[in-house]
Order: sequence, then structure tokens, then C-alpha cells
Amino acid sequence: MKNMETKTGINWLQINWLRYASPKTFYPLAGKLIPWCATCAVLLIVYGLYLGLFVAPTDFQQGEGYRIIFVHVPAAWFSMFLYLLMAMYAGLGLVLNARLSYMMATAIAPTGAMFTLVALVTGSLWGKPMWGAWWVWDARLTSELILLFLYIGYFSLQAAIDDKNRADKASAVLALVGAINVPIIYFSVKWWNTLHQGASVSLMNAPAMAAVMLKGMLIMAIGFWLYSIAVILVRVRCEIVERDSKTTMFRQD
Amino acid sequence: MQWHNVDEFLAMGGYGFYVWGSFGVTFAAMALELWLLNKRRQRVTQIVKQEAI
Amino acid sequence: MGFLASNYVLTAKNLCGVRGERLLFEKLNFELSNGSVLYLEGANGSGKTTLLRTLCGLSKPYAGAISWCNENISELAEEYSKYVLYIGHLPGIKEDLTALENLQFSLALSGEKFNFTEATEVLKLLDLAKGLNLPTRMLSQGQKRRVALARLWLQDLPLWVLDEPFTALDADATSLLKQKIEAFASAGGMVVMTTHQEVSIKVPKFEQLRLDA
Amino acid sequence: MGFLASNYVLTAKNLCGVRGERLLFEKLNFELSNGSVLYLEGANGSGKTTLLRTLCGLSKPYAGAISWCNENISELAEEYSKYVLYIGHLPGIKEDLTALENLQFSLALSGEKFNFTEATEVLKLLDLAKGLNLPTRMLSQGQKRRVALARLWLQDLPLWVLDEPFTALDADATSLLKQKIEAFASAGGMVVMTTHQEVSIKVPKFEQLRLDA
Amino acid sequence: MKARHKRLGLIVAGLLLLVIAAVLITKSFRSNLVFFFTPTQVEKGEAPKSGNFRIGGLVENGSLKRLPDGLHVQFKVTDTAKTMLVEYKGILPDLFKEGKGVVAEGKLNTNGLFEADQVLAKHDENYMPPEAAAALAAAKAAKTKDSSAKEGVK
Amino acid sequence: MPKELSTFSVLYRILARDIKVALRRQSDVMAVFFFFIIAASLFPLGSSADPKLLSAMAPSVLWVTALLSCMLSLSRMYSSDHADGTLEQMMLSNQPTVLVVLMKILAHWVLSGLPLVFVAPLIGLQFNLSSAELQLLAISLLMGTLTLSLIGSIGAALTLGVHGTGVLIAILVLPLYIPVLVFGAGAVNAVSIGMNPNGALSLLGTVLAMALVFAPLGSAAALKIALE
Amino acid sequence: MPKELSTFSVLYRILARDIKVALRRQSDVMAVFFFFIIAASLFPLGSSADPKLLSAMAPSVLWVTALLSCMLSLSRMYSSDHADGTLEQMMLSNQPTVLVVLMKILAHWVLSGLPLVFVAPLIGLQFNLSSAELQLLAISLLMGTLTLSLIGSIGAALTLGVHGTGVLIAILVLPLYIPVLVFGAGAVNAVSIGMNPNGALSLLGTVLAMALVFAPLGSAAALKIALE
Ligand code: HEM
Ligand SMILES: Nc1ncnc2c1ncn2[C@@H]1O[C@H](COP(=O)(O)OP(=O)(O)OP(=O)(O)O)[C@@H](O)[C@H]1O
Ligand SMILES: Nc1ncnc2c1ncn2[C@@H]1O[C@H](COP(=O)(O)OP(=O)(O)OP(=O)(O)O)[C@@H](O)[C@H]1O
Ligand SMILES: [Mg+2]
Ligand SMILES: [Mg+2]
Repeated sequence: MKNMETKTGINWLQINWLRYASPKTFYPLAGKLIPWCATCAVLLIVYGLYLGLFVAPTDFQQGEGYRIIFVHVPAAWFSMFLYLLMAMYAGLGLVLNARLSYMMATAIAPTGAMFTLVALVTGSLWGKPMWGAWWVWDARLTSELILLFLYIGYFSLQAAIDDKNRADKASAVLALVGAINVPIIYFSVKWWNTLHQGASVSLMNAPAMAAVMLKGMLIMAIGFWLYSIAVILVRVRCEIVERDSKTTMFRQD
Repeated sequence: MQWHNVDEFLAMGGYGFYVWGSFGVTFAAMALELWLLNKRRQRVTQIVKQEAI
Repeated sequence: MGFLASNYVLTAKNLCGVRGERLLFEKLNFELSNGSVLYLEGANGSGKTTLLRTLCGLSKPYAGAISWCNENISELAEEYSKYVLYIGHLPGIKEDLTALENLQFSLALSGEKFNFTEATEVLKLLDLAKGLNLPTRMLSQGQKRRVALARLWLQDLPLWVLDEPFTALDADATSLLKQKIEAFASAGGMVVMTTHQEVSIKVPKFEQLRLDA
Repeated sequence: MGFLASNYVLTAKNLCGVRGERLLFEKLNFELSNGSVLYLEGANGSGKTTLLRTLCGLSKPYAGAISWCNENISELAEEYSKYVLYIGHLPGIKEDLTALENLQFSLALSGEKFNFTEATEVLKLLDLAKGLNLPTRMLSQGQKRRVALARLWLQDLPLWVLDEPFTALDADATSLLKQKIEAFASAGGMVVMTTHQEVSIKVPKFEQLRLDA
Repeated sequence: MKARHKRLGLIVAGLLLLVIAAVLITKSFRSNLVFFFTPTQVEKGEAPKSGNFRIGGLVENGSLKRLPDGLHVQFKVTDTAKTMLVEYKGILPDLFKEGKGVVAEGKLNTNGLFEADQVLAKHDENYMPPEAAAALAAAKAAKTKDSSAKEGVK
Repeated sequence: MPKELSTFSVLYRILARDIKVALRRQSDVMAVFFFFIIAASLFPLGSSADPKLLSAMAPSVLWVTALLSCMLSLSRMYSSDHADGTLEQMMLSNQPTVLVVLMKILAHWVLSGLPLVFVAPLIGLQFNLSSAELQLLAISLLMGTLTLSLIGSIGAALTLGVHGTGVLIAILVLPLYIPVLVFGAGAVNAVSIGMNPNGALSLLGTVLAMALVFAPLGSAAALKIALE
Repeated sequence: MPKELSTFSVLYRILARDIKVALRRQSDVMAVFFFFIIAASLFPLGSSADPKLLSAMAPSVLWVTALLSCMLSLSRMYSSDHADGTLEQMMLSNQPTVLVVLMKILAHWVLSGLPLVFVAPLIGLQFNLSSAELQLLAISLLMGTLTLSLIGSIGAALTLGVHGTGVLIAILVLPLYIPVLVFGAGAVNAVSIGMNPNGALSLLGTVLAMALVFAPLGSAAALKIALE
């Protein structure tokens, strides 16, 4: 009786889907992707640095000081983008109850926080010579600082709850609630007049940057993106093993 | 090529501290992340080995 | 008892329970109808509490489905709560309120009106007459449990889910409760319960289910 | 067992207990010596817990005196604590620590050295082998009680004060505990305990005391 | 069935609240919750009458001068419609230039002089090599000359 | 069934019970008052005596203190109900969890936020605030504290059953409180420098409206997770 | 008895256990840090634009925040031990209760006060404090936070078993904290206006010495009452 029920065809799709999303099939797949991403990341970042430090011309306003743009902007972009990605995986986890999805969210957080910190520090280092202040409380800067605090909250919550299942779900709720901050960061310069400059690159308008500068910045950004993917995949693999080793699941096959 | 000599390159038009500071912080942060991650990965491979036995 | 006139079925299909990555039970199937008493057995840590909470809808089953009159309980949501009375390891009473206030609140939660005299009667029956106006904090372990159990006499719900209801009760209270359960089942109610004490409950539709660690 | 070689006497004289202006018991007199088991009976709220806590020195008696080898326990203060093992309604374990860490701490509190292998053996005996490295928060109700009770196997104190030790235990654990109490008493230990469950403890010096509400 | 109705009601209430939020936020854009005020706003009395605040705009061409004491500088801040005189003692940021953006923090004294405690440079979002900037400026100049010439014809 | 209570009366009972429990242990309600008063009075003690400095500090100090005192009482919001099992019972009530949660939030506000609206202006007097500033302080606190209770509820629900909750809640909730603080204190600062506070107030309203929608949803989800 | 442990090792075990429990949930130790950092950053957000105001506020704001963050973690000091019955067991230990309590206090200080001594100067940098001020901040916090833990312990013990502890503790303890705050922040203010801070520091020392004598006694008495 019991056996018959498991063999009914209804669960077919479900099982197949779970197979793709299951940590065990994902583990080797991720393993294959990592070296490619890492190599491309190194190449692109080196090329981007070459463009940014050697090829790109001086800026008419900021002189050589503007070169901070090649790290500040990619870091700032990924601080926001990775948060959204994390929130998306977390939300997906809540909806589909998929463990892998939560693991991805967990794996993204440290890299996102790292980029947030980098954006804050490089921004400050840029602000001192250009604006004349390390820090001001304008909307852009404040909301970016809140982003850092949100990442910290995400870790803290996850560390504080040691039932992994619950920790995942609870921090997913937090990630989703905090996602509201990202559009605020992005549009703050438009909505309020801030000391921080407006967007130089946007989907609507032509970029307000010389082509070489833009090229350097975009290449650095893609490099950072590949770096993020590589790091996140390594971390998610660690996560899979660590979680499963506490149980017997990993040993079963 | 923008630079005539190494000193000029390092000085960055007087913004050396800020520019190199930024690049330094960025890559130091990434390196730190990689180092921590590597330590974790090593611990994990240990587990995998143990469990394979 | 308005509820007990109707026919209800609680069905569990292929239930599977997991706690902290450990499989507790798997492929459980059972069906309860009016008058059934399901008695869960199992050693400490075998997953009885987990199963009971799943049956009330407090936890989601890891796999499988529970349905009430052929509708999945997770779809029924709060609609299902109108039929279930759950008393867990924790008494579910506020220590700052008196026994009567606690009962009034419990009844309000399931949308039932509170009858003061009736409640007083029940508390007297349970030998709590002296403590009527004390905050429950001042009651002993067993007296607190009695307050929680008084709900069984006052509420009019067709499914009882009881997790070790005899804990901390003395002999008198134990036999009172046993009789109440028997009376409820023979009037058409359903009960799911666990206990480590040996209490023999005599009803026609008595089932036992052993969860093994 | 170093302790059990000596002779001890616990005497209660004219004890009187009051909780929140209510007299619970009055003029209680008893004396326990090596090998005695005192079994407190009484309905819910009759004052068993109050008496047990008074015997350990956690509460002061309203009137009367308790003496240990003819010295008043309130004068002995922490000196008396070296002889008493109390397990109350609350398990007295930290949910963040593992079972072993909890036991180590309990032993340290009464100044006893902790033997890791011995403790592991005891936990295995109590069927907790699987949960050895889990924080006790992750254990079920009964498993938590077992961790608390493991102290009975590890500590070497002549007087046990146990408040409903059988609560939440399944049949196996109950019989283990019962045997342990019997063995302890026949080796010369003293036990004061209460329980609502019917557990027959067979020792020569068995006394019953009924507190009536 | 009843539960479903209730849920519908809740959803409607939620949407209503979101609409209110949207209305309020558009309303607040028209008000002056800002990091700095423009001289026009100050003129219109939208800026604080007392206490510290920030003004922002462009440093007017040819307005920067060092006072005789050698410590203070004065310059005019303009938003092309209105201008304000600012006095400041301290080091100016590198990007501080005539014709460029500036944000000054301080207070207005009774004479209408803005006494700044801090001067921050605000630059725009354009990045280009100096040659390109020069060419652009030239082109722009030519264009304005062109259009003014046309106007003259009219 | 003739004995059934209406949705409204069930919800009212939940609200009433929380308030009754709090009043029974009078100290609780008093506590938020006193914390606010004492903490706000600490600042003058710690700073060198300068009346101008004091009145310039006032909006930020009063608002931050109000925020902290609302936050302090958050850990109580669900934890005692969780510990004694009444929270489970509420989740099993015949009303949507979102509404139950909303009532819990309202009760928290009535007990901890609302009193501040009345006390804050009195304390503000000590700091030499003008009557216009005091009025704005009260208005901004009225809207702001409700928002604080709403947002705080998510944090309280997420940390349920976790030990050392007080500090963890702070970390989770304070970043989300920042907009409320900025707009709330901003409104008071605006009047004190002679500006129109409406912009800040309507932004405060926006935050409130959004919190009213999302906070009960988030809290309900978090509670379900905590009880699983 | 050959198996008996020395007084010292029993006390050490009590201290070590508390620290172990805290480290097990790493977040706990981090949490006080983060709370301090986040709360201290709130003040600039609430105040209008004026860098001078900020640096004048700094000593009082930083000291009050340190005080609040020490206080926040107080409710944790005995309550979890009480709830799970380990406190009863500790009172039944073979060591004098005063010493047991002293260990609990030390553990609390190591976990919540000591970290602040290191973080506060970093935050002080944000507020534009000079290096002399930063140094005084660290020294005064070193002596002050231990005093805070000692005094706080009495409050924590008195409120044991009472719900909604957080706020109640605050009310009991904050008035007792005032001298610590006045002398601690006073020392920092002294250097910032170019005066000798030794007077304030030696007063701080006096308070510490008195607290070391009376706080364990008071806490032990309060605990005995709470457990009756
Ligand atoms: C601590 C200070 C700073 C923070 C937190 C910060 C934060 C950010 C963030 C979050 C972005 C991405 C948003 C977007 O793509 O629109 C961004 C972009 C940017 N930031 Fe900053 N920033 C800071 C300081 C500065 C300074 C001082 C400058 C230049 C002087 C600067 C120049 C830029 C530029 C050019 C962009 C790219 C805008 C675009 O094209 O989208 N930032 N910053
Ligand atoms: N904190 C308190 N304040 C006032 N009265 C109390 C308090 N705690 C208990 N009591 C009262 O003291 C009496 C005895 O309580 P006690 O806990 O000793 O009973 P018990 O015999 O252990 O009961 P049980 O079998 O239910 O555990 C009860 O009637 C109770 O109402
Ligand atoms: N929060 C938790 N996280 C992880 N595992 C848990 C948690 N709570 C319980 N468990 C585990 O789930 C298993 C079943 O627990 P459950 O409480 O359902 O047992 P039970 O049958 O009710 O036992 P008892 O008779 O002791 O009450 C136990 O082995 C326990 O270790
Ligand atoms: Mg159970
Ligand atoms: Mg008892």
C-alpha cells in the first residue's frame, strides 16, 4: 500500500525539479564553473586596471583623483545588486522551500557586505579631496550605510539561530524587508539633491563619460561580477558540505 | 599611456594617497575575503575526505 | 454541542516529519472520523510532539498532506483552526491573569462566547475553587495544568490534540480527564493524544500508532 | 562512593510552610537516615514543591527547623549544599550547551571533578548517544529531563531531593530511574521525592508522608 | 468562503494604504526636504531663518576674492536666477573653482552675508579629458553666439 | 452557531488582553515613561553645561531616546506569549494571523509609544524648546512611534526564542528605524530653524503607510517560522 | 574526598561557562559592539547640519550610548539561568553566593563592557575627537564599564522573574549609573576644555571600589529573595 502510493505518477515533475535544484547535483556543476569564472575575473580586472590606470585620460575637473571611479563604482553597483540577488534567492527559498536557494542567499551575503564596505571606504577616500569632507549625511551616503547595517543584521540573525532551517527562513524575511532600501539608494540622488553626484551612466540617457573611461569602468564591473560569482560558488559548495556533514545525508551515497 | 615616469604615476597628480588608498582597500578586502574563504574550503575538504572513508 | 452533530474526517497521507535534518517519521497514513481516539506512542524524542504540531497546522509537514474533510489544511488556513483544540507541553495560559480571564481569552480566540457561570462551574469541578481570583502564577504546577485543561469542558470543537495531558496531574484530576475524553469521543469527537503514563481509555474506535526512534 | 560510607541524619522539626498567606503544612516532623526514602504525596497544590525547596535550603521554613546531623541548615549555609542534590520542576540545564558541558558544570558547582568517559557512558545508558554533541535546546521534552537526571549517576552526594522526577519520561527511562533510586538507597543514600505517577519503589526504609490540601 | 472574503478585504486595504503612500511621497517632493538650498529658495524664505543650513549652487565667475586679512575668502553663489555672498575662513576643497558647483554650510547674518563654517565642492556627473571639455566649451560658446546672432537678426 | 463572536470582538479581546496584562503589572507601563525621562535627562548630565548646546541637541536626543525606549520594550512583544504557549494558541485562532499580529502591534504602541507622545513635550520644556517645536515633537512622535512599533514587530518576531534578544533586535531594527528618525527629528529641526516641516511629515506618513502594509505581513511570516 | 575541586577552579568554571555560552552564539558578543556603533551613529542623523555641535555632543553621546549598551545586556545576566533552573543549582553550589555572583558579574563585564573600551575610540574618531580625548575616553570606560556591570547586577537580580525586565532594569539601574556617567563623561569633557581630568578619574575609582564591595553583597541578597 505504501509502496504503491510513492509510485503514482503525480510526483514525477516534482521529483525532477527537485533534482535540478538539489544541492547534490548542483555541487559538481558549481565546481566546473568556478575555474572559468575565476580566470575570466582575473583577466578582466587586470585589463580594467590597465585601462583605468594607464590608458584612461585625466579628467577635466578632478584631474587624476577621479581614477577612484574604477573601483568605487563597480563596488557600489555590486553592493546593491548582490543585495537584490540575495533577497531574490531568499524569497525564492521561502516560496519553493528549496534548500539550495537559501544556501545561495547565505553565500552571497559576505561578498555583498564586503563590496558595501569597499564602496563606503573608497567613497570617503574620494570625498575628502573632491568635496572637502570624508563624510556627510546626505541621502545617498546614509542609505548606503544602512545597506551595510542590513547585511550585518542578516549575518547576526543567521548566527543567532542555530536551527539552520529556521535561521534560513527568518533571515530571508529580513532580507526581503530590507530590499526596499536598494531603490532608495539608487534613486536618492534623483529624489533629493544630494552632495553625491547624479548618475553618469543610466539606461535612459547617453553616458556622460568619455568612451575610454566608461570602457575601463564597465570592464572592471564585469570583472567584479565574475569574481563575485566565483567566490559565491565556492562558498555555496562549502555551505552544502558543512550542512550535510552534520547529518548522514552526505554519507548515504 | 598617460605617464612619463614612475614618480608621476605614483603621485597621481597629488591624489596618490586617495587613489592608491582606494585601490589598496579594494584589493585588500578582496584578498581578505579570498583568504578566509580558502581557509574555510580547506576545512571543508577535510570533512569530505573524512566522510568518504 | 453544536459541532458534534456533523461528520468530520481528518486524513493524513504519506506524512513525513523532519527536525533539524533528522528524519523522525515517514509515510504515515491514517484517517480519523467521529468518535476516534488516536493514541501516539513512542520513546522520548521519537517525534510525537512534532507530529501533533503538524496535525494542528503549527508546523508544515516535510512531505505529505493533511486534510480535513478532504480539503488540505494549509489551504483552509484559519478556517481549519475553528475545529481544533490544541493543548501542548506548554499550558498556554498567561500567568498574570486569573484562571477565568485566561479561559475567556482562549474562547475568544476560537470565536466562542464566554459564559461566566459555566466556566466557574468547570473550575470548581477541577478543584480550583480556591484559586479563582488568584493570578495563575500563584498556582502550583498541577493547578496550572488544570486551568489549561478546563478548556476541554468549555469549548465546543470537534478535534482535540493533546500532548501529554496527564503531566503533573494528581490521581483525581487524571481520572476526571480520562472520563472527559471518553465522554467526548462517544459523543462523536475526535482525539489525538500522547502520554507516557499508563492511562487506559476505553472507547470503541481506539487506535494506537507507534513512532519509533 | 566516598560519601555513602558515613552516617547522616536529616531532621525536620515542627516544620510549617506558608505560600502567599496560605498555610500549606504545619507541625511536620520526620527524620531520615542512611537508606531512607521519603515519598511525599498530596494533591496538586498541597505544598510538595514548597516542602522540597525548603528542605534544600532554597526557601526558609515559615516556622520550625531543619537540621543536618544536628546542625541547623541555615547556619551550615553552603556547607550543607555539599550534601544535597536537588532536581526540581525545571531541568536546570542550559539549552545552549551540550549535555556533557551541562553535566560538567553541574559537577563543578558541587566541587566535583568531571570524568568525561564516565559521563559519556551514563548518557549512553540513558539513550542520549545520538544527541551528545547537540545543544540541549534541540532535544525533546523527555530527553532534556534525562540530561538533568544523568547527574544522579555522576554525582556523589548523600541526599537526593527530587520533584516529580518521572515527568516526561518514557517507560524505559522510568524503570532505569526507579532502579537507580533503589540502588542508591540500599547503598546508604537518602531520597526525598514526589510523584503523581504510580511507581513502586522497593526499599526497606520506605516512608510516605501525605500533605493534604 | 468567509475567510476568502476577509482576505480580499485585507488586500484592498493594503492597496489603499500603498496608494496613500504614493500620494504622500509625491507631495513631499514638492516640499523642501533637501541637503542644501538654492539662493532662490533662500530669497523666497524657504530656507531657515535662524540656525545653520546649507546653500548650494555655482560659484559665480569672477566673484572669488581673498580678504585683506589673508585668511577669509568671499565668493558669490548663484543658481543663475539669484546670487548670494558667502564668506569663509579655511581651506577650500580642490574642486572649488569659479563656475563650478559648491555647497556651503553656515548661517545667514543680519546683513544678508552667509558666514560659512564648511565649504564642500559639488561636481557634476561628467567625466572627460580636458581637451574634450575645452572643445565642448568652445562648441557651446559658438552655439550661444550663433543663437544670439540669430536673435539679433530678428 | 449562535455562540460565535464577530471578527471585531475577537480582535478587540486580543488587544484588551495585552493591555490588561500590562496594567496588572503596572510597572510595565510606567517603565517606558521612566526610561524615557531618565535616559533623556542623562544627556545634560554628561555634557558640560551650555544651554545653547542643549537646545540644539534636543530634537536629536529626544527622538533617539524615544526610539531606544520603544525598542527596549520590543523584546517583550512576543516573547512572554511564546514562553507560556499563548502565542501558539493565537496562531491557532480563527482569525487571519495578519490581523492578530496587527492587534499585538497596536497594543504595543498603546503601551509604549503613545505615552511618549504626551511625555516628550514635557521633557522638551526642560531642553528649552519653543512651543512650535514642542507641538511638532508631539505630532512627529504620534506618527513615528506607531511606525516604530510596526517595524519593530518584525524584529521581535524574527528573534523570537533566540536568547540575548535585546541586543539582536536592536541590530535588526535600528537600521530600519533610521528613516523614521531622520524624518521625525527632521520635522522638529525644521521648525526650530524656521522652516516648513510638512515635507518631513509627509515622508513620515509615507513610511507609516508602507509599514502598515508590510510589517504585519512580515511579522506574521516570521512568527510562523519561529513556531515551526 | 580526593575528587574535590579547589574554590578557584569552581569559580573559574562559572566564569568560563558564561563566556562559553556567549561565544557559542557568537552574535552575542558582536551584538554589543554593533549596538554601540549603530546607536552612536543615530545621533548625527537626528541632528541638523552642524559639525561643531557634533563634536560638542560627542563625550556625552558616547558615554550615554556605552551606558545604554551595557545596560541592554543586563537583562540577560541572570534571567536565562533562572528560567532553566541553573541559577537554583548555582545557589546550591558549595561556594559562597557572593563569589558566585562576582564571577557572573565579571563574565558580564568581559563580554559587554570590555569590548566597548576598544571600540569607543574608533567611533570617537567619527565625531572628530582629539587623541587626548580619545585616550581619556578609553581609560574612563575601562574603569566605568566594570562599575556599570557591578551596579547593574543588583538591578538584574532584583528584577529576576519579572517580565518586561528590560525597561524595569533600566529604571532601577539608571539612577545608580548617574555618578559613573557624570565622572566618566566629565573626565573626557575636562580634557576637551583643557583641564586636568584626574579629579574626575579618582572619583570614578572611588565609585568602582565601593561597587566592588557592595554590589556582590546586594546581588546575592536579591537573588536569594528572587528564588524563594
Ligand atoms: C562615502 C561616500 C560615498 C558613498 C557611500 C557612495 C555610494 C555610491 C553608490 C551606492 C553608488 C551607486 C549608485 C548608482 O549607480 O547610481 C555610487 C555611484 C557613484 N559614485 Fe559614489 N559614493 C560615495 C562617494 C563618492 C564620491 C566622493 C564621488 C566622486 C567625487 C562618487 C562618485 C560616484 C560616481 C561617479 C558614481 C557612478 C554613478 C553612476 O554612473 O551611476 N561617489 N556611489
Ligand atoms: N509564587 C507563589 N505565590 C503564592 N502562592 C503560591 C506561589 N506558588 C505556589 N503557591 C501556592 O502554594 C501552594 C503549594 O504549591 P506547590 O507548588 O508547593 O504545590 P505542589 O504540591 O508541588 O503541587 P503540584 O503537584 O501541582 O506540583 C499552591 O496552592 C499554590 O497556590
Ligand atoms: N528545535 C529543534 N531543533 C532540532 N531538533 C529538534 C528540535 N526540537 C526537537 N528536536 C528533535 O526532534 C526529535 C523529536 O522531538 P519531539 O519533541 O517531537 O519528541 P517527542 O516524541 O515529543 O519526545 P518526548 O516524549 O520527549 O516529548 C528529537 O529527537 C529532538 O532531538
Ligand atoms: Mg513531546
Ligand atoms: Mg509541585
